[in-house]
Amino acid sequence: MLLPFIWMVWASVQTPTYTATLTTPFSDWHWQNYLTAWQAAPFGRYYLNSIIVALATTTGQLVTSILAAFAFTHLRFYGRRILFNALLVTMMVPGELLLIPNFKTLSALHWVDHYAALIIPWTASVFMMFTLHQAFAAQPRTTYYAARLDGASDWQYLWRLLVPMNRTVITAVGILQLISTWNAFMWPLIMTNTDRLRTLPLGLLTFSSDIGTNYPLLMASTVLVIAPLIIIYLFVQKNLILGISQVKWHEKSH
Amino acid sequence: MLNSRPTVRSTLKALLYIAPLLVISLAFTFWPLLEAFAMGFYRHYNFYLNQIGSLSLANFQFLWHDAAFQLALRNTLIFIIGVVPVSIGLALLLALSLHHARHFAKLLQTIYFLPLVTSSVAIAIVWRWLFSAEHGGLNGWLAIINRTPVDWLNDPRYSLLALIIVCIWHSLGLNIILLLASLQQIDRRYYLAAQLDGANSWQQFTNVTWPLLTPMILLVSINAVIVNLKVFDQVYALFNGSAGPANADLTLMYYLYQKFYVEDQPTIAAACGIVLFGITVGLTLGTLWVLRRHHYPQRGWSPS
Amino acid sequence: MEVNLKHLNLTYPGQQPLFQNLTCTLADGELVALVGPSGSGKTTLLNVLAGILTPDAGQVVFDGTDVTRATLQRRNIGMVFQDYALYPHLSVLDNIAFPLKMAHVKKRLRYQRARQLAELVAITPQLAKYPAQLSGGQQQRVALARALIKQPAVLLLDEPLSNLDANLRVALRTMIRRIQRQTHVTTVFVTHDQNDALQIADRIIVLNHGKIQQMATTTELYQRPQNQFVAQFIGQPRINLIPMTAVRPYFAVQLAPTLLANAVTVGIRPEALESATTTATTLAQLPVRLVAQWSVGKEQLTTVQFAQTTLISTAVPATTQPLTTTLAVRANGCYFFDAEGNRLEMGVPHA
Amino acid sequence: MEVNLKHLNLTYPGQQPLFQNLTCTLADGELVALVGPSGSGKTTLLNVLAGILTPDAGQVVFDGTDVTRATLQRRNIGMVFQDYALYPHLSVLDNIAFPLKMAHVKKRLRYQRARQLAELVAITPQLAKYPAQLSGGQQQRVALARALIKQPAVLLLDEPLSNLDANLRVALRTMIRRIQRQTHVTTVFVTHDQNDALQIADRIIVLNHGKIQQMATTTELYQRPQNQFVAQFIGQPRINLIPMTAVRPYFAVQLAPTLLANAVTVGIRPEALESATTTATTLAQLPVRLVAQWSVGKEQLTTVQFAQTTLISTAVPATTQPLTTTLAVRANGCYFFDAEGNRLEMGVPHA
Amino acid sequence: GCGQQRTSQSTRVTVTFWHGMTGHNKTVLQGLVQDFNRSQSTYRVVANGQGTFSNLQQKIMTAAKSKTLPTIAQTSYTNVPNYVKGGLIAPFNTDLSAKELAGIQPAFLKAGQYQGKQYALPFSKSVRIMYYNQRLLKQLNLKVPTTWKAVQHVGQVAQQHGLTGLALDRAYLGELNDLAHAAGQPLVTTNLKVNAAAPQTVDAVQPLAHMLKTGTAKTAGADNYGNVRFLKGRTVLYCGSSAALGLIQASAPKNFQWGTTQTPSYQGQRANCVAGNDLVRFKTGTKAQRQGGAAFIKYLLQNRQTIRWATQTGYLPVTTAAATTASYQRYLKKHPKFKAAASELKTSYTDPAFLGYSQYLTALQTTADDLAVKHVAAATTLNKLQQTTETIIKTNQN
Ligand SMILES: Nc1ncnc2c1ncn2[C@@H]1O[C@H](COP(=O)(O)OP(=O)(O)OP(=O)(O)O)[C@@H](O)[C@H]1O
Ligand SMILES: Nc1ncnc2c1ncn2[C@@H]1O[C@H](COP(=O)(O)OP(=O)(O)OP(=O)(O)O)[C@@H](O)[C@H]1O
Ligand SMILES: [Mg+2]
Ligand SMILES: [Mg+2]
Repeated sequence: MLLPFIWMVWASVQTPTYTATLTTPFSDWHWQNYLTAWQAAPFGRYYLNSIIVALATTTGQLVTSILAAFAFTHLRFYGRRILFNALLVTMMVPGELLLIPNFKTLSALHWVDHYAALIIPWTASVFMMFTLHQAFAAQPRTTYYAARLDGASDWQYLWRLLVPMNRTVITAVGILQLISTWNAFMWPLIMTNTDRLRTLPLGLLTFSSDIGTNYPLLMASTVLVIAPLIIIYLFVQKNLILGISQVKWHEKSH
Repeated sequence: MLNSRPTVRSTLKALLYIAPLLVISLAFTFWPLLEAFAMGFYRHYNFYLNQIGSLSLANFQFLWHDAAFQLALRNTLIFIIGVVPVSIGLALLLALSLHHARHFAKLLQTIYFLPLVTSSVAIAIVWRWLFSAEHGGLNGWLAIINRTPVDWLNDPRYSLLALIIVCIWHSLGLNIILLLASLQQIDRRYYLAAQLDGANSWQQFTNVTWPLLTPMILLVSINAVIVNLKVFDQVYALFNGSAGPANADLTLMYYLYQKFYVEDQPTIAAACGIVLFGITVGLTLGTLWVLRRHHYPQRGWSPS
Repeated sequence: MEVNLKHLNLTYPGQQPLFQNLTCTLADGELVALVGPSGSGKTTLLNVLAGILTPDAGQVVFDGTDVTRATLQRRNIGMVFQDYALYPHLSVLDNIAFPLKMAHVKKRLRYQRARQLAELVAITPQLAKYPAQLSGGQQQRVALARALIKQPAVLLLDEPLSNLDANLRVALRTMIRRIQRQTHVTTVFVTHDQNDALQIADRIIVLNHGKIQQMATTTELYQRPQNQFVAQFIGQPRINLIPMTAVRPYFAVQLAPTLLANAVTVGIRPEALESATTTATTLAQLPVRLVAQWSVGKEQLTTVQFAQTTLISTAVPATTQPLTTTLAVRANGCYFFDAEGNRLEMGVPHA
Repeated sequence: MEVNLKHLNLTYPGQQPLFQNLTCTLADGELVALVGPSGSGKTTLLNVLAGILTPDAGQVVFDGTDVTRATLQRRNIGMVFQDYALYPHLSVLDNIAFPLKMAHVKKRLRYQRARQLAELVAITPQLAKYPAQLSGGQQQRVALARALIKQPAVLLLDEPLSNLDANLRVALRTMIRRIQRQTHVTTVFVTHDQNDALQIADRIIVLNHGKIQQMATTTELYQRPQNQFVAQFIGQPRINLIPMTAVRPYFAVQLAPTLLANAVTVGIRPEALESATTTATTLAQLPVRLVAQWSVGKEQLTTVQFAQTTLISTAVPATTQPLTTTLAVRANGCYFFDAEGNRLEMGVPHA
Repeated sequence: GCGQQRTSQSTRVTVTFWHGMTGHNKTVLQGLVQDFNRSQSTYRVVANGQGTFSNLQQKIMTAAKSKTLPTIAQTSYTNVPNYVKGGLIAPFNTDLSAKELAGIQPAFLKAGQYQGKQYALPFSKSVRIMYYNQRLLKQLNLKVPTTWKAVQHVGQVAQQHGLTGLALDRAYLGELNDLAHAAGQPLVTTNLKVNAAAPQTVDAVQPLAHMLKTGTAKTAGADNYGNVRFLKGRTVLYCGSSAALGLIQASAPKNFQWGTTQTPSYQGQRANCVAGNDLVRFKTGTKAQRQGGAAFIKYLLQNRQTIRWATQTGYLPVTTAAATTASYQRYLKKHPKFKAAASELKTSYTDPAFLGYSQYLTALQTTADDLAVKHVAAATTLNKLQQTTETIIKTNQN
């Protein structure tokens, strides 16, 4: 599992010769690759953009998905099934086809080259909604009724009880979507024209061209790109495990 | 509540909750989808001037006869069959062992997580190296079991397999995380009860884990089918912007991309998109059907 | 709050109808015990009252207002669920304080109230724990405290004490009764423990198969059961049932002709089957054969064989007397039921 | 199967120690009732027996074999969980048949067995339903049937009847007892209902704060409680406790000097507080003031005020007599406890 | 100071320029743009990199659809027919004098002409050259081959020593085309006649096909570029783009001795396909902007800029004048490895652009794969190519 990752880090401190041919023996740790890579493109700006876009997008996705999943699981309304299936179907659309029509829409809205274009279209994730739907559907009913009887509105129940009770799954999909937003390439490229709004993956373009790629620098910058994700992951990892408060039976030993 | 019927009021309220998702989906998926799909029926279409010659099924006829499309279709189906069951089975296995791991559980989890964050370009490069004929790690192992080395990426007989391996590896992390999160939610009491009832590990799996994990397995399977039917990035990255040796890894999505962005044939691409979409819907329904046969009344909410 | 249930119909999907035309009224500030065999529809009835289930037909009326379709929050109901429904991610303290939080009560105040209630249900040492770390009875008490904290208009308790030991149960039911009296909250209390019901309820509803068999005060229910089911359901040990034909020859008094004509079954409470001492209140003298005698706690139980029937008595003192003897049937504790099981009025017996 | 618990220690993480050096033995084929207040560690003890919890120290020995660390499957245990733990995805029939399925019993056979057991627990009409569609009591009965079906070596029942009405409870506990007798399975039966315990148990364990207070037969427990806790815990209504100092002047008999020296509290069971008729067995005559009298079912309850203490009696007949009277304390039902709460032997009282 | 500059900037006409340059080349280009902006005060060119060329292509397509194209963009002249059909681009004829145009290398210039108008002007141009491993040649006792025959020989000798003779890119379309051209039968002629199946073409492709079949020549496959194989030091020759010179120089191990030469000749004929990218000007934007675009391109065509571009990136100088300047010659002296490319200019040609060209390229790649991967007989696959290409040309004409 880890091999590619290790190789990536390893290659990031090599010379182009090494990575091009893989034959010359290991020479030295070229840590300066990181500095070179960092300076080769406005990575500071890219970082800022990536952070803004990824956080805004993921937050937006979480909010819209949580709301919708709640409605689909906890509310009764006309057209529930049809709407749900229709949304499900959108997961199956080949995204590449939508790029151009979407660009037209966004440029009509004058959103091209604004954060809005990078964020808003992605704040709806049917995959996330579907995942949360499955999780919310498994919640015991009585908790909902108890909360409603305790005076909680649907809204309060959703945010004060349902969401914390499903922390694990929400964290899991949250981080998955964060990753995919963070690594998004085509969309930010098409939707932005200048470096002002570009995100980290576009920075990686600096090291590849039509005639070849500078692998060590590419790898070094890739490490720079994904480092924040790993840090975030380590931060939320504890949320991926049910807390003692929710484990009904935890064995003492064995 | 529990048995209340939908009313206009409740519908309005629900729509309010769904509105954000719905509006964005309508604007950025449904609407462009119509536009893109409509293109599949245009003939003599000037893409830039948006002049439509006529409406016809000519694009589909073209696809029907196009050898490259047939190849792409075949490859995609083989690919799906190769990837989906294995990747989900493997993910389930690993998720289970992670779930039961007492030591290093966090570390192991992180290990499975890392491929997820590693960008697909980097992954492709690394795999290219692993697959490379001369120094490839894979061929090293083949050598150990006394097999002739294989030029994985340049031999049309193996390159699809290579792609399958990469995609399985790449999708593992996502599936593991989702399955793991779902495994956590299974009440431990059911396992205790089953153990007391004499169930061995396998019986616990088939009788408790599997049925209670079905909703998540369903989700993961559907997602896997959808994502893998649309496989493109991995091909593009692994084969450095080509569809493998002699198009051996040409997938439907790659075909679509090629027609759309490289060969200036957007109408054919759109037609291909429609076909791909149809296949996805079909396979998804199939998956649903297979996995949803056992439906039981839950303490929770009736799933749609 | 006066609560009216009017002509309720309810059928679970794919099942036989459960409630058919169910009607009853709970007076304002009344504590009603709801008893009935397992599966008789008690929880369902509470759910209808709470608004969790909407009846297929009929109305739920609170103080004259039809709330059949009102949302849950608007009904201001406190409820203890049969399975507690505690919030797993909140500590005991937060669980109890949750209703007040929803009512936007200040943190300090609501924790103070929560602590008071925790004290009342004797859960104080567990305040910092989470539901998963509690024993069954502790969870139940948390649920009780949570239901009580917000001073609801209607209190619905679904077997709130089933997992508690006798002493605690007595203490808590007394506490519930006290609070209920103080706050004058209309309360429905589902219980399987007749003592609970008999001790604290103003009135008792006996439910069977979704039908209200009788709704009456404690004493009336015990002394004047409407039908055979109620007579059999209330009272421990169970009432003895004997076919009329078997007992008829042994009657010491003359029964009303209508009674004789219609009575099919005779019910004799165990304490009404006494060692034979003919008094004015003796209805009959039954020749029986002693089968067994044993004591449970302070109770002396005796089983005797009468004709084909085994009877149980709690009024026979420990004895080493002959195995065959005669037992007297006390009028007060003897009922007659017709073929449908309805109780027949005995009228004044003639000696 | 003889079951030994040897020097068990157990502490929940972050809590006070629960079991400390807990030791006891269940004889082969014995039905032991485990009673104790809520939170006393009953469920925990069952979990240790089942292997769900591993003690921090000590051994669990089944028929001489140390199974402390044996897996759950190997112990061949039938268990009813306090919260049932039915498989939500299996129908009632499949839930009951599950243990047999695990034992690879043929489908036809296991369904046949399951149906038999369903019949026994009166759940037959619900066989096709899923747990979520059952009432609380129905779920409990399914859990019971599931525990019984596989003829385990040890049967652990955690309040298996708590959600059932009195009649069904009596029927089922009799059924359990019968099956237990037939199959000779060592059984631990947690219950809050003293009748359950008193009626069917061979012996009763009284647990409090993780400590075994007494393990004895029904009669012994009631008649010779080891300590004040047990005396207070067993018996409904509760035993009356009076400070020795208050009663001392009223003794009609001479008490042993050691008793007098050590006794701090006197316990008088409600049925031992009778309308004054001096007999040989009367220990003391207490002047009391009548407070209230009421009847619950067949029971006549009387509360009286004696000095600072309110006493309850079940042995005073309904009366309109003067409000102050004298009640006799029957020797059989009167206990003396020392400062630690241990019961003191009375010895033969001197008239 | 500051304020003044802002006013002067705001009065300037902004010319947007999308390009596909990355890394070092991008920096050089930015320098040129900056100098242009400093050199005058009417226009301000804003250059934005849009990723690699395929990314750029996609961006242009997308922007065209919503009419948000830049003023000028880097693209391949082969897109010209398509863009003209879409009404996207404006010719340069009105802005550049005939004299100015005449100064451009003829092969480059001709490429940008379509329907009699100059729609594209050359910018980043390269040709195919041959790289060789000096040490291996010496070891095998061989001379630098100048003909395909000699290359075949090198291949055979190398194979006997367990080496590879010739490395090719995965898309060695240039080599195929060159062979056909040298045989006098361009695959597609200017008047769109297809010669793929012509016997001379088949004959010309034969030696290469044979080398691929016997393994004396190997394509790069998933590595895409043969230089990866070449750099590993077990391959004698590599036919590749002159644009890769810089990269190879940077990646070559210290003790790696190598040189460049012209591509081999076939039957005494040498033809060299020009690759690379051009500049086009879109119709979008104001007239002033379009003029600014032209002005910028003119600026780039000046000797100084042309030479600076060529020497700093390794692309070819696009004007004849620049190529002959003393400073460029000096540069070649100092960097002899660049000589080969420069000398190719004489024999270079460009493929005609036509509607459906990209489809034709796909077909040609299929042929290349057929030969390299599937080892299909040259005649067979070229026949197929003939048919496909004819269909493509026909369907795109109506
Ligand atoms: N997982 C846990 N973590 C911490 N404390 C626990 C945990 N489980 C139980 N306890 C505590 O241990 C004590 C004994 O619990 P146990 O469940 O054995 O009680 P019990 O006798 O079964 O009570 P009940 O009659 O209410 O079911 C209780 O005080 C309880 O709060
Ligand atoms: N969701 C459901 N679907 C179908 N039948 C149901 C459902 N819920 C309850 N029932 C049935 O309705 C009947 C009444 O159930 P209810 O829960 O009201 O009983 P109860 O009186 O509370 O019993 P208990 O004392 O055992 O809790 C039962 O026979 C039960 O099986
Ligand atoms: Mg119930
Ligand atoms: Mg318990």
